[in-house]
Amino acid sequence: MSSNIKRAVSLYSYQEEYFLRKMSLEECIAAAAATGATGIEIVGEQSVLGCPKTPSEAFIEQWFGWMDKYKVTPVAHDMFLDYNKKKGHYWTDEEAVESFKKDIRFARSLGFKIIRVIVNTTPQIIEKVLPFAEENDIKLGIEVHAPWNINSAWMERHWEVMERTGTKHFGFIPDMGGFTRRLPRVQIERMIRNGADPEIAKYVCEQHEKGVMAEYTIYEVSKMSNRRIDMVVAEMSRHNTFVNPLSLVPHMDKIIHIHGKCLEMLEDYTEYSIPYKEVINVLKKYGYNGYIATEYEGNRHIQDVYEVDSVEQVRRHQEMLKNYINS
Amino acid sequence: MSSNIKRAVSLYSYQEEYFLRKMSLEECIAAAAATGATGIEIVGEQSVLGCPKTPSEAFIEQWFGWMDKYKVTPVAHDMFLDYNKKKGHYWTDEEAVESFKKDIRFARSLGFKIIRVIVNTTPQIIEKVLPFAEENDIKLGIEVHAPWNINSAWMERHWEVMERTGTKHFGFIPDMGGFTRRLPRVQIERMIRNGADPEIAKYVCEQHEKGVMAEYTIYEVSKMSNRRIDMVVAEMSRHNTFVNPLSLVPHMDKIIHIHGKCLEMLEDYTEYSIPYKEVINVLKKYGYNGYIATEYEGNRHIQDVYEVDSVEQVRRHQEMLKNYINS
Amino acid sequence: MYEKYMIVPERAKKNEKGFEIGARLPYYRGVSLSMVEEIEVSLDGETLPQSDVVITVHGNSYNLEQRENELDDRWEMGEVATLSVAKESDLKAGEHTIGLKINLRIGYMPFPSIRVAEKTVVIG
Amino acid sequence: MYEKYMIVPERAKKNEKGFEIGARLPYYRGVSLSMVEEIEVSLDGETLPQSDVVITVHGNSYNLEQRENELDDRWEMGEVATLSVAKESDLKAGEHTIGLKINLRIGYMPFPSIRVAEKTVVIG
Ligand SMILES: [Mn+2]
Ligand SMILES: [Mn+2]
Repeated sequence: MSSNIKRAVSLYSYQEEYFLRKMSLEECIAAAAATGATGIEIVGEQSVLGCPKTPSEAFIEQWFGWMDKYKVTPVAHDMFLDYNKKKGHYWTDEEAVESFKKDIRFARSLGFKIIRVIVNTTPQIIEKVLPFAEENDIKLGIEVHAPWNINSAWMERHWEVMERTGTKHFGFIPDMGGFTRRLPRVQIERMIRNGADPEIAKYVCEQHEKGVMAEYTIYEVSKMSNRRIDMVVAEMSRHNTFVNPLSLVPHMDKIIHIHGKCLEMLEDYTEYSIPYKEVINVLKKYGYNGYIATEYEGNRHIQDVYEVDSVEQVRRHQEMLKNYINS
Repeated sequence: MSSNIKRAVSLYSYQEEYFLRKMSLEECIAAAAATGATGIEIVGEQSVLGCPKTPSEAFIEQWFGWMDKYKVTPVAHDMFLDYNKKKGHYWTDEEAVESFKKDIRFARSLGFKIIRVIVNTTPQIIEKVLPFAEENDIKLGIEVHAPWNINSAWMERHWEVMERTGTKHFGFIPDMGGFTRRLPRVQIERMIRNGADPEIAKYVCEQHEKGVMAEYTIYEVSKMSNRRIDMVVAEMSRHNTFVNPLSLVPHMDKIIHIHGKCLEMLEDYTEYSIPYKEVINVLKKYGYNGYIATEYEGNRHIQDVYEVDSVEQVRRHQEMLKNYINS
Repeated sequence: MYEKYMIVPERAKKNEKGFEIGARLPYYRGVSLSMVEEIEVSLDGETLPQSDVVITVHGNSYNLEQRENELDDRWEMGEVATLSVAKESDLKAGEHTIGLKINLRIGYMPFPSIRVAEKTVVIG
Repeated sequence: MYEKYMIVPERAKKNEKGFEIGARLPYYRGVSLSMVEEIEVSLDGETLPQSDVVITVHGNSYNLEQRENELDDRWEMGEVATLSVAKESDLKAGEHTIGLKINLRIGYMPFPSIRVAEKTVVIG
């Protein structure tokens, strides 16, 4: 069964090399394009100096030049709401909306059609900014990130706004990290390097894979150890959730974009933790036709002792997506 | 939009009066029938002495006599797996299967077609007992009880067995307590009587209703109070989950029965915590045609200071079901 | 759950070994006696040894060891059992404060299910 | 995250007020300086007052109070800032152990985002 699912790369994936100035922004775009992906996603505040201020004319021109040169399309900009930006002051909804509008202008200036809205954004704020997003033809997508899933209470409050307004400019952006069937090995190993008990870590991984609710595992581990780091390992099972991929089905028409989270792409083109094949089969069967954007995030767990090769990790992830989408 | 959803009452609902011998088993059946419900569910180990031993011929005869007299049908028996029944010994799968078979024989002897399987039962045990359930034409339903939901990892492991075996004798039994949009007032008030801070309780209720993830609420409360009882109130938000009722949709053909949990039926025939109308509309729209069995559980939270009137609570719940099913 | 009904004061009295009270299981179903992990009785603030408690359900009596090994006989839901507690020193007739803690081992609960109650009873 | 790269030893040196080090923000995006809740530097095990730390990003310098109020200027992702630390007593040239704790106030995180690093650096 073939599909119209499209492939993108979030430049977030190259953060290690970009952070260390081993890759420039242009080199990140070039690497993404080299995988065959046709879409580009960025975390504006990572890739563009001064974001969310609207970039200079010169930068904008260069940006579209790169898009042409590498034959890619801007797809999504990931935004944040730093509602406690000022020490001791929490933004009112109006201040939050003002900040949000800056991101909408920023996204529009660089040709992005979608904004990934950070999960702490309330449905009220989104409803207030929605007319401005509609005017600018920018779709807002609340990121559905583990430990949330698309049916969680918080997401239902957002869903309620989508339903009530009937807007075409507000939807969901599931992050595939919400389908973590096995706990990420790179993260577990990092914890063990940091002093976690390997036997406890093994137990936690086994329970997680069996689908045991994290609260049970945490309780059992609390009886095995009184060390904080072992509890952190147990709590990984709470933060790295797995839910049945069918959970997406009732919301398929509201999914506007997808984050293809990966932490460890193996040589056989599978992800260690996430059963991508199962999830993509659901997306294909129920007609998803937006982008999946690779979001490699393993660097943070291995950078202490290994050389990070984001380019290779992204390449493998894109190969995997291509195989599953077309097979 | 009308519907074929049928109504039952779990005699569990009358537990207060039954416990205190204010109502006999026959009186419980009569009260259930008087609501207009046509199905009866029991917790065997509550209602029948010696359960899960197969009841005596005399009891069985009396049981079916009552079914005829009150014009009701046996629907479901709720079973447990006490795998740590013997101190210091955990049942093997084989011992668990033996216990399970007793419940299947018990259910069959009293005419029940469905067994509610307790949530700690592993998918492996169910797969092993499945042929025996099929021989006896008993459908097994894993209870989907908060904090689980039908898409939870644990339920996905069960779903995987349903899919792989293709059996018609294994499905889900969602408990409507998994749609707790507002925290149960009777439970909150009991906590306050037990010493919980009313302001903290109010805060927890507000956050829960906004759909805020329980982990955030628990963390905030841990900064407000170091008293265990206040943390218990915060943790209520973790145990009494709400998920979008649409989460049921991909599994509609696997839902074999439903527990109509209620803790406080108001005079206007609504449940204080659970938006039954929304859930039933989803069930109707997607063609659910099994039973919903009233499961009143409020008694435990009010018995310390109020007179419990289970009969009236069940009556109101049945009226509500009737209205929503037929409207 | 059911804490209020755990102690049945009308059934309290002295007996040849010490004293006894009536007790209901604080749970919504009956369980095999082996699942009753702890029965702890206190008298006027003094916790008495659990090994001194004998439980009688529908005519059958079990000491601690027998109870732990009784996989079939059950303490049924709502059934008033008799808890007989050995107490050597002479118990004065009249009002006493009885405490009762019951701890159940329930398969689907990761934590012990502990419920406690206290009542002033007349032990005649 | 990025703990390994937080301290940039090549940029360590004495200056007129005391000493300075290079530092990268341990985060995957840039933030306004106001969101940097704490910058705590230690020298050979001694924690130095946070009010003695001045941060310089792309040529602009901010003391603690200025930093807390700076909502626009940003410490960009991967940018090597200079942390200049006042230190009255004469610092011996040579190897020193530098500790660095950075605490960020991130809207979507309920908890403080604290990251720590330690390196032996040569302060010439
Ligand atoms: Mn993501
Ligand atoms: Mn139930």
